[in-house]
Amino acid sequence: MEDVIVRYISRMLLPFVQLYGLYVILNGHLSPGGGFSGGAIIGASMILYALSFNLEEGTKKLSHKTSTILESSGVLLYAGMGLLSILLGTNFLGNKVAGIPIGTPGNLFSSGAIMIITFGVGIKVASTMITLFYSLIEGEEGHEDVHH
Amino acid sequence: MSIIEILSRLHQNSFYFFAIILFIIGFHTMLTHDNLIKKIIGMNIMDTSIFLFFVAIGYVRGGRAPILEPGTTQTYINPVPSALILTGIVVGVSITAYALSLIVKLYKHYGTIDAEEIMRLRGGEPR
Amino acid sequence: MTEVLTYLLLIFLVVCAISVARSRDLLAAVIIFAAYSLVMAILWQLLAAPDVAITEAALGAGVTTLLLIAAIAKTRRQE
Amino acid sequence: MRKLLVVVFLAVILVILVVAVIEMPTIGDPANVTNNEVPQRYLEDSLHETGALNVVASIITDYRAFDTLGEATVLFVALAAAISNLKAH
Repeated sequence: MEDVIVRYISRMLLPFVQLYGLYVILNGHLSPGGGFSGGAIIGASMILYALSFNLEEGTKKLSHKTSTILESSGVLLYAGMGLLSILLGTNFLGNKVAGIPIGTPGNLFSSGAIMIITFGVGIKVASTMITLFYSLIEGEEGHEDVHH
Repeated sequence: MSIIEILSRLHQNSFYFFAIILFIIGFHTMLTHDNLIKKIIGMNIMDTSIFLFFVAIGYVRGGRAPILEPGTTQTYINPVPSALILTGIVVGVSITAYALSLIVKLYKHYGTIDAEEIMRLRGGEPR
Repeated sequence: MTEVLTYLLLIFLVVCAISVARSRDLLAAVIIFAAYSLVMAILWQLLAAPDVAITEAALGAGVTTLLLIAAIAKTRRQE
Repeated sequence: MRKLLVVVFLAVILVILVVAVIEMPTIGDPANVTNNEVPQRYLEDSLHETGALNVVASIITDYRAFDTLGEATVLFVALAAAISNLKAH
């Protein structure tokens, strides 16, 4: 899309949308929101950037390879918190029973494993949405020169 | 049961009733349209109507959203359907994404996204 | 008062769902579906489920619409 | 013919579901069977068992965290299937 107004507004809006998404993820245990919605907001902001410019500019900000690595690391962070509880001597994904400090309810750094798990889910959902959109848009154009 | 009684029951359960109407509309879209993207949108309408039904089950009259305020006693709504529906929304989005990738692949292969047209190109009997 | 608003929103949902089925332009159908998702998010906020509402507003109205538009851009726009 | 069949089929489903809705308990009644001891326990004990103010967050990432792990796996599998479908020759 070759429209200078859309480009300028989307570049100006991008950090605010991402900041709001990060706020929704990090306050998931205190207010409505959580990993899924915050991750979708961050992913939608990157998709907006890639739509208003073009795919090359979008992949310059966050390359395909980085988003695949981020996606796997989100799930690994989640499963790693579960395995940590097993190492501490309780069930898979135990929180308070495993001895993880839960802090004062109402503070930002409270509720132990919930915050870390929400952060992992947020990373995972954001990179999943970005990767899905990139691969749906680009298709197999990169391979066509080789085979045809 | 008289007609007045039935209408008043439907008024009390208005969310359930409209969820059923939306379910039927989505099902009709999915069954009668040949365009595959229309079928996907109809499936999404069916999804959201069932979510509306579930969230309406969890509502308690005069209840507040389940964000606790320590030290006060208040009525909260039922948090279990909300937690289940969060899972359902994400699964619906992933199903939509996979179906769209299949549609893009079908368009590359056959040059159309019409189900009847694809059936005809494959040499099958048109309905 | 809230009851009237609820009925207006529910009837708007039904109108949106029917016009999605009737429209011949796929892009118009997708945009109407985004409006449908946002009104559904407002209804869930009225039913005191803000977690579900914010997730639907981000995933249902945002990401699903963008994925559908990407698929229409790769295929054709008219039915 | 086919469209008529579809309309009859959907009308039968509509009548069955509307009869079910008429017989269902009223929305928002605190005496409903869904408001049993399960949400009661979550609302009362989740604050000092998990330390999270948002009860929905404490359900999906603590009490039923294994469910959410499976959901993340569903998302991962959907992405893997879509990419392998789109990049295939």
